[in-house]
Amino acid sequence: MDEVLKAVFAVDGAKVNFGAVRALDGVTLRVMPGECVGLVGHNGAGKSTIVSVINGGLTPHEGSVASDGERLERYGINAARARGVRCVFQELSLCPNLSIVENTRIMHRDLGGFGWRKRAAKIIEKSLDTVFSGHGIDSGRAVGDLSIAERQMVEIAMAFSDAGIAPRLVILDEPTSSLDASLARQMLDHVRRFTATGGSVIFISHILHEILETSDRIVVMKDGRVVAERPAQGFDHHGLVEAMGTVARGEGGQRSREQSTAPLILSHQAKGLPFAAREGEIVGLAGLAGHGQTELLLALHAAHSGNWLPERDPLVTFVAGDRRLNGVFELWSILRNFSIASLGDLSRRGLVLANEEETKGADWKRRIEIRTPDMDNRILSLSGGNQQKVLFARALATRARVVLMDDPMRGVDVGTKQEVYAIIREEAARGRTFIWYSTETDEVRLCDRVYVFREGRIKAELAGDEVNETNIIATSFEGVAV
Amino acid sequence: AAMPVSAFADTSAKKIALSNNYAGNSWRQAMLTSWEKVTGEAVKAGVVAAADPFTTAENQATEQAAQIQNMILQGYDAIVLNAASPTALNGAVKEACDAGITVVSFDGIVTEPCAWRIAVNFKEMGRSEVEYLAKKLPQGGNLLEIRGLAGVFVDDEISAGIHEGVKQFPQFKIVGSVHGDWAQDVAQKAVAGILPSLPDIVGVVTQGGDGYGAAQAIAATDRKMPTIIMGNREDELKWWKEQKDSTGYETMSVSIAPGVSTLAFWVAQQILDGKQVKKDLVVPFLRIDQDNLETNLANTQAGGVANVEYTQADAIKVIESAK
Amino acid sequence: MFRLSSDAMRLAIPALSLTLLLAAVFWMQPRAVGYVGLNLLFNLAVPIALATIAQMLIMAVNDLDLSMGTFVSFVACVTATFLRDAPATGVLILAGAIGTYAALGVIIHLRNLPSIVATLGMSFVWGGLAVLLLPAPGGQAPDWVRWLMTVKPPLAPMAIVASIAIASVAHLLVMRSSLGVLIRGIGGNQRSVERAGWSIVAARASAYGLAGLFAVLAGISLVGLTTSADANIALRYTLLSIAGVILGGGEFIGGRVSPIGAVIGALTLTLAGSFLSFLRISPDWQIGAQGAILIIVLALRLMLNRLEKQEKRR
Amino acid sequence: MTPLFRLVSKPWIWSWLAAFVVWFLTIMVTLGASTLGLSQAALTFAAFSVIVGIGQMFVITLGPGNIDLSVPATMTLAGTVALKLMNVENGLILSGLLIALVIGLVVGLCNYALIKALRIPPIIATLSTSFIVQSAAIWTNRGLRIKPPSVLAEFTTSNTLGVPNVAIVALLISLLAWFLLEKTIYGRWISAIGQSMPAARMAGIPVDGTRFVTYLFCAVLASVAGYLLACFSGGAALNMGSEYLLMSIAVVVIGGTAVAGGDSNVPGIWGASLFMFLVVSMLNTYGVGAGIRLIMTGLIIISVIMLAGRRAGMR
Ligand SMILES: Nc1ncnc2c1ncn2[C@@H]1O[C@H](COP(=O)(O)OP(=O)(O)OP(=O)(O)O)[C@@H](O)[C@H]1O
Ligand SMILES: Nc1ncnc2c1ncn2[C@@H]1O[C@H](COP(=O)(O)OP(=O)(O)OP(=O)(O)O)[C@@H](O)[C@H]1O
Ligand SMILES: [Mg+2]
Ligand SMILES: [Mg+2]
Repeated sequence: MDEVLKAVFAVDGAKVNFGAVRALDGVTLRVMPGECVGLVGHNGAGKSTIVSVINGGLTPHEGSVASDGERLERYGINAARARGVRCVFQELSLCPNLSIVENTRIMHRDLGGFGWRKRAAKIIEKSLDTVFSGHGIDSGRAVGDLSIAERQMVEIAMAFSDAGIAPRLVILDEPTSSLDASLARQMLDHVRRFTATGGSVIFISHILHEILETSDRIVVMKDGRVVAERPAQGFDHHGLVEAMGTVARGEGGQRSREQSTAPLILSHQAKGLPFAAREGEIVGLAGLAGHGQTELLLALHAAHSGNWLPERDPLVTFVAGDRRLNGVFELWSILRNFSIASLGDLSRRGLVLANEEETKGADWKRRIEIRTPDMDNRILSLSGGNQQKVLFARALATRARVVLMDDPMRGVDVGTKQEVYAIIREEAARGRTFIWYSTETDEVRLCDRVYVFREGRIKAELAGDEVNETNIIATSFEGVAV
Repeated sequence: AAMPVSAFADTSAKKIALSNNYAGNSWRQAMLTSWEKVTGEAVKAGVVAAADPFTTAENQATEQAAQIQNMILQGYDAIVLNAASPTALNGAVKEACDAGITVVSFDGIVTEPCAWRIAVNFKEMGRSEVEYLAKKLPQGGNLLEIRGLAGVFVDDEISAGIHEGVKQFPQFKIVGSVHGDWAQDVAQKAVAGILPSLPDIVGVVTQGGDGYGAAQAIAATDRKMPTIIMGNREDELKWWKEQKDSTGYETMSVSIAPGVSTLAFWVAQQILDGKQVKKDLVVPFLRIDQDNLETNLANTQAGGVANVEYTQADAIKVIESAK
Repeated sequence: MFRLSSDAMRLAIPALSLTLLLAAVFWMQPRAVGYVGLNLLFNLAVPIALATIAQMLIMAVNDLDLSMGTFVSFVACVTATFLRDAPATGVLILAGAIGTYAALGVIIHLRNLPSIVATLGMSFVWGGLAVLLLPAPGGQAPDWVRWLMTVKPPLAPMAIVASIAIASVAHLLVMRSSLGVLIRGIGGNQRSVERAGWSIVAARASAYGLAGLFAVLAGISLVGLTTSADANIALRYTLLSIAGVILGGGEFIGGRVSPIGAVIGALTLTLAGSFLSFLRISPDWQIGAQGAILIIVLALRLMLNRLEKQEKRR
Repeated sequence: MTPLFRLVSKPWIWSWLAAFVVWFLTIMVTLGASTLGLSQAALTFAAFSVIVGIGQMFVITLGPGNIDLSVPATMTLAGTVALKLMNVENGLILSGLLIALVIGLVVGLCNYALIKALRIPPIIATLSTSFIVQSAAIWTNRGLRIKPPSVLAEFTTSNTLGVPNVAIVALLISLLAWFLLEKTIYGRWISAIGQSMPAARMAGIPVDGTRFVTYLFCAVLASVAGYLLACFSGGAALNMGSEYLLMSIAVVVIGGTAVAGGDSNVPGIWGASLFMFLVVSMLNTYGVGAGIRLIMTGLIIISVIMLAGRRAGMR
């Protein structure tokens, strides 16, 4: 009980059901002052759900919520904010049409009154300067004009900002998914500073080394329960993965097949060095986030797919990173979401063949283990990571010989990632080409050849043994070809 | 109609504009055609310098008010006006008068005192329909009323006249009333919808542009064809003629002649010429009866409306008789 | 090269189109230059501008109001009857109408109704009420309304003064105030506003209520110009107000709106009509020309947009 | 899930229910004597709303902001030009239909050209085209009403086995639309585009082609409706399409199609079209004045969508 009294925030035995889905199945979680709690778990483990409970957005069907030793009966968003609970959500949640200052106004309800603009600007600028010194973001800009990384920075700064009620517990749900290594580093440093001054943090990430480095205590969730909870020193990378219930398969080492003889399948006159891809190659696009990699992928897609006439045999297919924006079709079932790109093969004279569609769907469900009882469920009933798997299956099920991937592993758990890596290697061995933008170095190392981007240009091409973290970081910062 | 044109030096430099609020039916089209025909000759003969027609994109008082304001800017000497609303244009009309412009309204007239009005007695038109029916069917019976567009002045006037007529001839009873928006297809739809629930009807009182639609709707059922008052459209007259030839069907047809726009033109010209003209003039409506059906049908353009165009002499006669 | 914010850019384009059109009108019709001419050109734009602001408020929360025209007509009917004959009752009715708008916002939000359909339904209701109130055109503008719309201020004509006043008030309200930020925030990302602890229902109700207020002002000022009302008097304000918002740089979804742009859009639309009558097109094609001019103005907007994008890229 | 519950959760059930209630109230006035007459009239006039409504539905399915306001003008132009061309000759019926179809194609082409090339929002683009098309209709024959060929007039106004022929035509078109939506790739495409255009593009769907075809389809259906209506009502009139502007939108949304796009509903269009006709008939039958009639219509529309309830709006 002593612990409950001291805890900044405590959830006891929380149960949350979404229809038949048991998102939380009796979760108990406490956060002490000055502590960073790392929260990990496979996709759909219930991490975001527990965040919603703490944040006041969701009332658990069972269980209790307490803060500073006081059991909270009527708990909601405003009560949470009054107690200094702040949240960076998994998906970006700013208003893109408003300026940063105006977003600050929205986030802090009590900021009103004459001259609020000045005060809001001061608050957010101070916070940005503290968390990301040297950020160079003008607080008068509209959020929609910012790059995705800049938006995430603003959101993080917003959570740490102080407009009367100081933040006491900051929840970060996969905050680094769009940040490159150096920005992520800045943020993690700030988390350390924040906890050193007595603040508390709940940190959710699928990037395990971040969790291991930053957290004081790590809580592992699986299927809506807490399955392990230990001080961070008690875990290592392997142990963590094991606790999450997925076993990291061997990475299979660097690929060794000689590629340079394979026929050229795609080339593009990008800015900077020319871009080319060969059959069966896995080509990485690296560099700091937002430096032109996505633009190249979009250009490649636009150049090789028709907007006016249907193509039976498209050369390229696309796996989106921003699921909400250009990935899923929200009204549809999982099956329809999966089959939309390969309808050409599943139809005769324009008619969709329902049987073949179902068979193929079931086939892929098995192959990449989409966690759902029924492919006819709505796509939104899947967790984020499982939705991403469906998008993968959609792309791989087409006949396209080139797969463009726009940082598709955002928010995908370690086990799933390993499965997908294996599929990619297998498909590449069969002659399919992958062009893969990733913000994670581990993934870039899986590529045969890597183009490094800086300021919208291809600055370097790395191949074979040159593909390593040192080289990539060196070229993305210095912009010198190796 | 070629007219004897005596040269009026006083108006040969004057410019007249037609402000029209709607062009979407055959009546308005006939009105515009008559205008162009008559004024075209007048311009050629040098009676006036210009007689430009303008039509708004939508049938709205606001748009027409803007149109009148533009005419003020363009420096017209007179505006001939078929108004979307009798009162809502008063602001713009007043501004025109203040700018020294002669405003003559017809058909859709305006109430602003500075403007001239060439009015049709719509109330009387409605009443005369019932009167005709009373003469033809002295024993009376049930009537179906087809109204025009809700909220429009003409609709209200004619309908008031019809109800007055029913009061005058109490052997008639209006058992149903629908809005046909002065359009054959809308009338047809509305009548078809109410017809199944109506008792036997002996007559249909209308406002013009809706008689044929009513006939179509009734023909689609097995009811006996009641006496439908027609509205001078060619398809109505033709249908009437067919019925007359095959079954001896009898009715009458009444409406305002679209050529009244040309009367308004000549009145405006006379006012510009310095004539003293009373502010309120009345034109008779154009009525077609059983005996003059064939003549009128022959004079009506296929798909058009029975029409009368006016000459300068006609206008002078109308002006004189009002004094 | 300085960089314009996207808000400033959203304004620059409509302003430029208005200037071009105005230049063309002045060139064709020199009489339009000057105090009286400008007033004649623009005074009917005042109610349109107010209705456009109202529509813009609704569009700011990602909804669309198809009842704008009938509502303004209804207000005009109330103004020309009750507001003149029994001012207290008239004010009460108009307040009730604004309340209904706010309530509609609440219902749309709570029941998650498509705004297009709900307002389509309301357009029948307002139209019906207007017909009940004024079965035939009539009524008369209250004297103070008439005075307000025909007053001749020094320096600039009423139409210009009113447009500037409307634009400024709406700008302060929508772009500068906290409530405005909240309303636009709902259009941008309702979820995040909700998560910050705001009541979306209340904010939506205020957006609708404010829209109702501006629409009421539109109806009153319209009667001030026309001196009387009828049930169909402002039907085309529905499409005009939407077109005005779009011409002014607003967008259908995403809470991207600009009040100053909306007023400019309304002025542009009005001016486009005058431009056409000065062209003296054959009556058959006068209606079509209105379509053509809409296309041309929007094409101009596109062209300038493209130019601006190229600037940015450089 | 009981069958009843599944039925209630269908978005189209409410419009059918509303239509049935109104139908019942109307025939009760005559204690059922008007059943056949009213039903036939309802089917006849609903048919025109159904045909234009289906076209509008396809366009609305394309997602927020997609709407075709040129429907009334297209109907008018197709009707006037076709009747003028046929000039009461039975031999020219097919040519008349052909010219109506061509007009639909041209209007659809113009609509999409404006939307695509000039990036004009569809609501404004189609409004602009509608002005031009309306002008063209005025210019072609200045509002003269030309009679349809006798065979056509006979066909459109008579019944087969008690069912109005126009209703049969509308039913065939509905079946085609249902088939397109549910069974073909094209149906999947427009639904996908309606849910998310960027996602559709990334999934390799020919977005422009699909949207183009959809706008063509809508305009062609409008011109077919105009052709039939002109023949049915004994000649084209310049204002004959005007009431189909609000009508075409109303039947789509009352019928349960998501206004936010991506989800369409053919049966609902029928329910809504019958309802829209019957509600006017009912109020006329009860002798309600125009004002009350309009208010009731509005309240009923709102009640229907409130009952149909929690659908994603234009948010
Ligand atoms: N809207 C929904 N309706 C029904 N079930 C849902 C819904 N959203 C999520 N679920 C279920 O809840 C589980 C967890 O989903 P959630 O999005 O929380 O996963 P996650 O842990 O965030 O996974 P990921 O890392 O893949 O995003 C999934 O099994 C999913 O099926
Ligand atoms: N609104 C919702 N409706 C239905 N089910 C939901 C909803 N939100 C979450 N779920 C389900 O609850 C479960 C827990 O989801 P949660 O988002 O907490 O997972 P998570 O651990 O955050 O996953 P990820 O790592 O993918 O973010 C999932 O199965 C998810 O599908
Ligand atoms: Mg999550
Ligand atoms: Mg997730």
